[in-house]
Amino acid sequence: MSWLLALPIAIPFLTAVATFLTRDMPVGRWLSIIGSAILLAASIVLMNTVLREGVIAGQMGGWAAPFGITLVADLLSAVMVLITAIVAVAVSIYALADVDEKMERLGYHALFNMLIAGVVGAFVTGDLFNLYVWFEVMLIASFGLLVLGGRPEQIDGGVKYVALNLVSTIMFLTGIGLLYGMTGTLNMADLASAVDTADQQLLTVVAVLFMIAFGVKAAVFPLFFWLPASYHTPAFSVSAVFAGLLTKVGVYALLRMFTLVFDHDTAFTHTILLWVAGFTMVVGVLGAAAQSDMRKILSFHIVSQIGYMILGLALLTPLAIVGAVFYLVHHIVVKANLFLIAGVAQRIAGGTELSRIGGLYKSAPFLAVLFVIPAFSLAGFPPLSGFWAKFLLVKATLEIEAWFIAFIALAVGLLTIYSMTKIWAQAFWEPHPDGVEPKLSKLSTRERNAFLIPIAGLAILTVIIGTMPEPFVQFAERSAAQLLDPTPYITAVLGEQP
Amino acid sequence: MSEIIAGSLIILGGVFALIGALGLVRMPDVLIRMHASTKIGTLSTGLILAGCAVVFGTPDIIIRVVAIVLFILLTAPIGAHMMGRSVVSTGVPLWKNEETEKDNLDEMLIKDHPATD
Amino acid sequence: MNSVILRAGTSYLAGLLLVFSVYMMLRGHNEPGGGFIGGLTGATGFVLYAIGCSVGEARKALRVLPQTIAIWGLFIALAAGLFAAVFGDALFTGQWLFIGETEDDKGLPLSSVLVFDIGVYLVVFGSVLTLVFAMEEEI
Amino acid sequence: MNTFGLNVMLAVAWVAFTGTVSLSSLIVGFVIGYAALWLIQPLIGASTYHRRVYAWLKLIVMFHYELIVSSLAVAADVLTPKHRARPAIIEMPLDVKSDAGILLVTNLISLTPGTLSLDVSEDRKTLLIHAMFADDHDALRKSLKDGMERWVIDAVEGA
Amino acid sequence: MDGFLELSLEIGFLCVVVSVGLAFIRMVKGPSLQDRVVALDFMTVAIVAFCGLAAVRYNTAAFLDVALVLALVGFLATVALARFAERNTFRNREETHNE
Amino acid sequence: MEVLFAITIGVLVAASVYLMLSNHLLRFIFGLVLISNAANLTIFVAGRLTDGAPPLIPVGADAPEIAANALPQALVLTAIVIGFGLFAFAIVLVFRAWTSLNSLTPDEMRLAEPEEAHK
Amino acid sequence: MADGAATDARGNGITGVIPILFAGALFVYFMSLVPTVASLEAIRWSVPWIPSLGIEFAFLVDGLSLTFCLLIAGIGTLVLLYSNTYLAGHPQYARFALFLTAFMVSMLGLVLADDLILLFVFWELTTLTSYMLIGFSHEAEKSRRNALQALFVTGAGGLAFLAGLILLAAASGTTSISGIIAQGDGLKAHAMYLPILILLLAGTFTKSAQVPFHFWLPNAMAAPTPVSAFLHSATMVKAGVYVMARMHPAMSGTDVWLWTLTILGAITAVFASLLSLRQTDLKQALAYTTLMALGTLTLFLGQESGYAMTAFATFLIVHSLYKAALFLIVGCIDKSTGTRETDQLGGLGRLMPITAIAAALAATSMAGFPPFLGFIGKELKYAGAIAVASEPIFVAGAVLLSNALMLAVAGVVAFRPFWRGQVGTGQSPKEAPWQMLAGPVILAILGALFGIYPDLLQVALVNPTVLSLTGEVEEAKELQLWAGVNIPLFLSIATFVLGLAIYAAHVKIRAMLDRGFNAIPNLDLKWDGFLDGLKALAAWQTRLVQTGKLSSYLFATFFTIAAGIILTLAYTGMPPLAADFSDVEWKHTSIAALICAGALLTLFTSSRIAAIAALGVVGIGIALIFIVFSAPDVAITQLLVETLIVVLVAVVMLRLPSLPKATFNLKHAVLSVAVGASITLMLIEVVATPLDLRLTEYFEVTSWPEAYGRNIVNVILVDFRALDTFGEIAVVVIAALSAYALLRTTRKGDQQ
Ligand code: NA
Ligand code: NA
Repeated sequence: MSWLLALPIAIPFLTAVATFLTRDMPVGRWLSIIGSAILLAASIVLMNTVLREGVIAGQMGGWAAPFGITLVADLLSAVMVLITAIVAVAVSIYALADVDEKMERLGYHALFNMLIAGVVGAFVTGDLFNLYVWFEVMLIASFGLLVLGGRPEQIDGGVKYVALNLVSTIMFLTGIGLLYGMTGTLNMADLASAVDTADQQLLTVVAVLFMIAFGVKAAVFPLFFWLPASYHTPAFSVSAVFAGLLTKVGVYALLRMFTLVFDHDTAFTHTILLWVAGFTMVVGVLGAAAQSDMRKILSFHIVSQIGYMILGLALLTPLAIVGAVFYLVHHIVVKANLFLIAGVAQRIAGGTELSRIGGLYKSAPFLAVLFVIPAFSLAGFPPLSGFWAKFLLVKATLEIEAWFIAFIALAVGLLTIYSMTKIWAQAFWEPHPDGVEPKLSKLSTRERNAFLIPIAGLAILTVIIGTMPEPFVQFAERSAAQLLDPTPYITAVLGEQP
Repeated sequence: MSEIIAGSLIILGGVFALIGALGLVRMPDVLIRMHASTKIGTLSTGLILAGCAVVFGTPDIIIRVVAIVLFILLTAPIGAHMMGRSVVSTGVPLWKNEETEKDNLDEMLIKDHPATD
Repeated sequence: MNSVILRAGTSYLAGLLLVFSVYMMLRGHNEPGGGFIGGLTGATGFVLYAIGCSVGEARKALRVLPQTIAIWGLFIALAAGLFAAVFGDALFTGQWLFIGETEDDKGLPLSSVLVFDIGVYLVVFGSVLTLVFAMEEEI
Repeated sequence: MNTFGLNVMLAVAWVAFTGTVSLSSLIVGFVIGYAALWLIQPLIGASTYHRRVYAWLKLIVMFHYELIVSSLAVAADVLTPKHRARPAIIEMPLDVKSDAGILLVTNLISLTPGTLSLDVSEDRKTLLIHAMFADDHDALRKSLKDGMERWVIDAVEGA
Repeated sequence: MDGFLELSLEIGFLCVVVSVGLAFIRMVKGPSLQDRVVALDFMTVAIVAFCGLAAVRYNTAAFLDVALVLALVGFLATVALARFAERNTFRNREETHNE
Repeated sequence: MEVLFAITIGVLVAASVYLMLSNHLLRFIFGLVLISNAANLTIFVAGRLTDGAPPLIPVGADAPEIAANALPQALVLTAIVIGFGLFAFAIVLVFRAWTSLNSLTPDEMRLAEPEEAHK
Repeated sequence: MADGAATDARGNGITGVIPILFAGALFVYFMSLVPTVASLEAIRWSVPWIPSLGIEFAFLVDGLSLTFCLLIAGIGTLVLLYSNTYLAGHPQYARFALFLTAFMVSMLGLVLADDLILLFVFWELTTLTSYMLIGFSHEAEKSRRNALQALFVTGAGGLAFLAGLILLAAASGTTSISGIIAQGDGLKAHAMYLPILILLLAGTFTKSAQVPFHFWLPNAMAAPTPVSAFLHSATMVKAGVYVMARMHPAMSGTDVWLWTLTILGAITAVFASLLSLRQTDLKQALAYTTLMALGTLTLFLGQESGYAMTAFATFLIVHSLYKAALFLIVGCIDKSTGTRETDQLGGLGRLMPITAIAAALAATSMAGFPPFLGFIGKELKYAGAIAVASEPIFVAGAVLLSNALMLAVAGVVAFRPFWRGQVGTGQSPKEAPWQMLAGPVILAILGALFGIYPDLLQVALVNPTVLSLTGEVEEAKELQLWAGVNIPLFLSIATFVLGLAIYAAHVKIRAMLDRGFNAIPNLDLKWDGFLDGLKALAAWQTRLVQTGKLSSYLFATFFTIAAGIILTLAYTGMPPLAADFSDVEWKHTSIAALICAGALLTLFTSSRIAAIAALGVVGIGIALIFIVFSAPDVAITQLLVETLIVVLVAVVMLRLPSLPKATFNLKHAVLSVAVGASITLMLIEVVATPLDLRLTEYFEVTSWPEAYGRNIVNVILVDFRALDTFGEIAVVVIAALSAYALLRTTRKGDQQ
């Protein structure tokens, strides 16, 4: 078990080492793809095992929980690892055409793989401090990737990104210190029961501190500023990974901690989350409406969509958690893909600023098709993945008669449509202002393949989730059941409790 | 007996530390302050560590104390030299330095290490 | 930095710090020290070298790119963890070999844990130097 | 000091660190010291190494004597309300040649309260000293040259 | 532990702590960059002494290891700052004096 | 004792927050160093303070008789090193901000989010 | 005006033919189902789709759905045939045919779906495909705008619709439509009936462009004419009507249902007829008459009587036939003359005789003259109106007025261009090719055919449809040209008189209407304002929140932290502070004071060196804490790191300018103190509780015996928690690589 859990972390690290040592050679990029593929294989095995055997845990160093560090995978963790691997494969292929040699020599592949390692680590760890460590791995790698290339706007975005994320990191660390000081343990499964004997009032306060720390990572209102300030600046491969994965780690952490550990005063904590969700959705989507750059629009939409996931957590009904889990998976696939597409648009049409480009529908119809799928999935059109995600959440809100938040969720959906059609109308339909014909044939065959294969792959995944949602819904249901009743999780980590 | 010696060494070291710090506060210019702080400070640390060695009295402690003192003796003057040099080369105003042999000073300090940009 | 004194001091101190850093690393399992402290101390030696002489000379002395050292360190640390697989243990399970073990003396211990600490040492050493050298050169 | 001597020094340092005086410890120290020297090789110029135990002992004793005596002088100046210091920056021609010698001379001068080595000229011929009690520059210069520098040259360069 | 030793340790601690406080005053007052760095340097050395005292006070040799490391690397900060002072002056003459 | 250092931590945090808010990157860095220290100290203090008993096992014993809480120490050590890594990147970023944007005032940096984007 | 269509002899090849064959095959298939349905049977087919949500992939063929299917597939075939010529050689014809076919299939799916969610899937697919079709001339700003408008309005309705469907499913416990209908009247009594109804109607009214959501429909005429013919005659706009009809058995019969549908339907019918008369563009005029038809259909769906239902079923077919025909004819006119303006058209009858005849047939059906189906439809409408139990006069009046207006419009659209005097257009119009004529002619002839042989319809479609609507086939009334002298006949005659009068005076009336309508707020004009408002709101909000200034971001973040903690403390009720200073030694206090002093010096100094030195002091102070409280390893690390920090800052500062004067900012100060205080408060509370030392005790007793290390901290680092350490060194490596990359990516001199 322990190997199954450790390999998804070890593989990207080994890949990083290999790519770094070969960074002056052209094999680095292929190593990166191979490494991601192996990671994918490992995560499929992991997923398969979790599906078959339920929650699995491995004690690192062979030290029993809660003394050593436990890696643990329930369905949520497993699917997050799997989806991370999928995105990693897609982006490392995409990088063949997107990342130039200069960036490669500066260690792009190593940073990328370490970022993936950090993300995976955060998903499979069962230890709070270890979670902090993986957050940092991820964070520092993202710092590097964000500014790689060193264009002035990258630096500007980087300053904001770094500053605000550092604040969050420190708060997280402080929170860990306080929680340890209250309970004497760091193992999350152990914490679940240890908090029961702690001072409940104080626990609520610490919970809020964690909520804020993770809230920054997840980019919720009013802590999301770093995201729209920076996500449009780095290389497209980079922003695709960021858009797909990074905020989701924050959401994952919230989901985990606020179902497993901080479930003592949900009337308070989850009500806050509900408000946060509402504001996040609205502010994000309005932010997007105010933008005129493709990547900026997409960035603000990340914020908005995070609101939906938080909404699922806030409602805390089985169906709502199902929705949140489904949303999480759907959004990673779709949002990463949209950023990848933006990269192709930039390459062939000459930019991402909507008023400066156009003609993609006429000249690059295949790209248009590939755009429509994730874009309308994001907007929640059936039968694409986003529809089911939204459907589940709206159903969950309506079931508990939370009319207002349901209205918000739906209205935000409408504004999402507005934004997606804005991109569609201005970048695809509208003729190019300079009369350029942005054809895909401008790209070399190698570039075209590297760009379009991952995009098409993710688009197909979106369609598959959308048209055959049953296994995914079932999966999300099982996953939600595990989150809402963490007994198997705790048992897997700590063994049978008296 | 050894504790009396150790105690005395420690008190002496403490007093020197205090004197060094006092010098740091009240001496008139930065170079003179350095005389007080760097060296009296070193001495005081040496005394206190000597006291320490006396208390423990075991070889490994003594060796360690000797090593510490040696390290300080090796590093502190280098630091002091660097600071002193920068005082002169950057032209920090000094107290009563009219007797300084200026003939060689400018060439030596400023010309020798021009700005490295 | 053209200080004759500093240069002269550096030639001794750098070596001293390097030896000292290995010492700090090796004793770390039983007394204060360990990979971090060792690595930081060792790096300090070369930082001094870079300041006292020049980055170029320090790089020449190091022979290997510091970032390569760091990456190898990471690999060694990971390998030390993965090594447990050979014995079917969980990742990062310490593997010990006591050379000349007797009833009351464990002899000379060789362990994957020590290898791990060496990895830590190299990472810290290499990383700090990567950073400092690059900064010195760029600024 | 030649490379071998330096290596022995490092080996001894190693023994000091480990606190276990034994042959094996010395050998380990030697090996590690060797490795370290290999790394810093470009720094170590060729120089001959002659043991001068007597000179070293003399140097150590005299240095401590100077340290204590002049520390008291500085301390007195610190503690008395009126500053008696007559500071000045003076030059001293250097006869000592080797890196080790220069380092030792300058460090010892600096460690002696009342004098502070500011810099050595690029041609290594002149030492710039800040003196606290520089009533008579030449006397001071002479005492340093005949004292500290002489002892160091005897100990290090074996002239 | 002997009463005298304990007393002398307390005195030693007091002296060291007060001297660090005095050095802090110099650090605040400056006026030159070097004054501040010298104050910091002094503190570093004082901490070595503090470690020695702590080793005796708590009967733990481990604190000497702290002193050992500090004795070796403490001056690095001083060197770096001194170099900063020099180079910075050449880069920007008017600035350093205001520091 | 813990309370005393809790207050100290509060002062550190307050100072660093003020520095971070000062709209100057160098001050932000200073604040970052302070607040990292404060966070480390928080873990240390939350693990409770014991004086004069480092968590070292004397030779010949199997366990220390009395020792300070070792776990927070290990955590703090880790956090210090991580904090150093973050700091190192941050300071380089500040340097780069100065060389490529010619400013240390983040509010003046309007390349990623230019003013005209808010028409 | 000709939709940018380029007639090209090369045609569209296989991409043109396949869709036609496909649609034709579908039509034939649905025709084959007529006998089954005519025998009043329904066909249901289903497979599980999302069993965990109870959603099925279920289809139902009954009278209602088959009627729609035949209209959709039949008109679809003709429209595709027409389009293949109309847009021959258009570079994007393949896309056009794809979208049109996709739309057709979606529409078929919509009317066949027997699952609420499945229905919604197709519902949204029609929205999406119609968006693509309306925006087909995508290089024109107007097309894009109108496509967005249609999408936005129907999309908004669609979301309400979705909410309604979810509630409906929840209320009835199933998503199966036939299942819901089988539950009978239960739904009407359900507490959620009203919200469900409102939400569903929001969806259908927007989709069917009922007043006041009608404004998008005429704009959607930006689409090529065949699209208009298809979407806005038989299909998309009728999707809303379809859903109301489908839910009729389960939801009708309540007062809300009755009055909402009746009143809004009537208003739409009259209002749209007036609007239609006002138009000078043929397509626009037709578009508004579509609205009128939709209003009328809605109005009938409000009722329950068999007459109303029969009228609904009949008029549904009538309208689809003549409206599609007329749209296609307008396309022919447009294509051959280059204009659709009534004032510029005339005398086409001789030049385009076949077109003219088809137009005449369709128009007379539209006008409701015998012996066309339109007449029967009209008669039934009056019968249905009179059968309205509560307010027959109101309903009949509305129907009369709208019918008269319709007659006038029929004249304007289909009579004047052909039969009034020649108006020079500069072109020489000629007959369209047969592919384009086939549609109008067939549809027009069908209108006449069904008028003469109404039984065909009665048995095949009307009766089954009424069965679907009411559950009882007996409710279906007879379709007959001559029903005897009755009130509907008088009303018909009144309609003719009034209609002809209006036609005669329509130019004057048009001017009057212009004045009148200008006084009414026009939502289409408001649309741009709405979008601008939305953008302004978005921009305002974004300016407020995403200021681009790090200082405000940081302020907000710290504010959230302070407010979060303090308010939560207030909410939970803070336990009394247990400040225990008894074991504090002077050393501790001194160290604390030193740290605080260092922190404050950093804060207040404007000297960089003082700040760095002060940081050093803080670092030293913290190292002292580690020393005093037994953490030598941590102390060493702290001191080493502190030293390196100073070194790095000293290196970097060589290139940085000096600090500006520290200024005092009260707001920041208050916030800082609040954050600091909240951390302190939490920590004080935490340390007041006992700490569980299980972990530490375990480490203490296992460190040496099991992990062979005497330095417990180090053993934790390299063994117990080695994974942490591994992650941590990874951080260090990455930090170094990142910083290295950052330093190297832009060289000096890249400065701006
Ligand atoms: Na719990
Ligand atoms: Na455009």
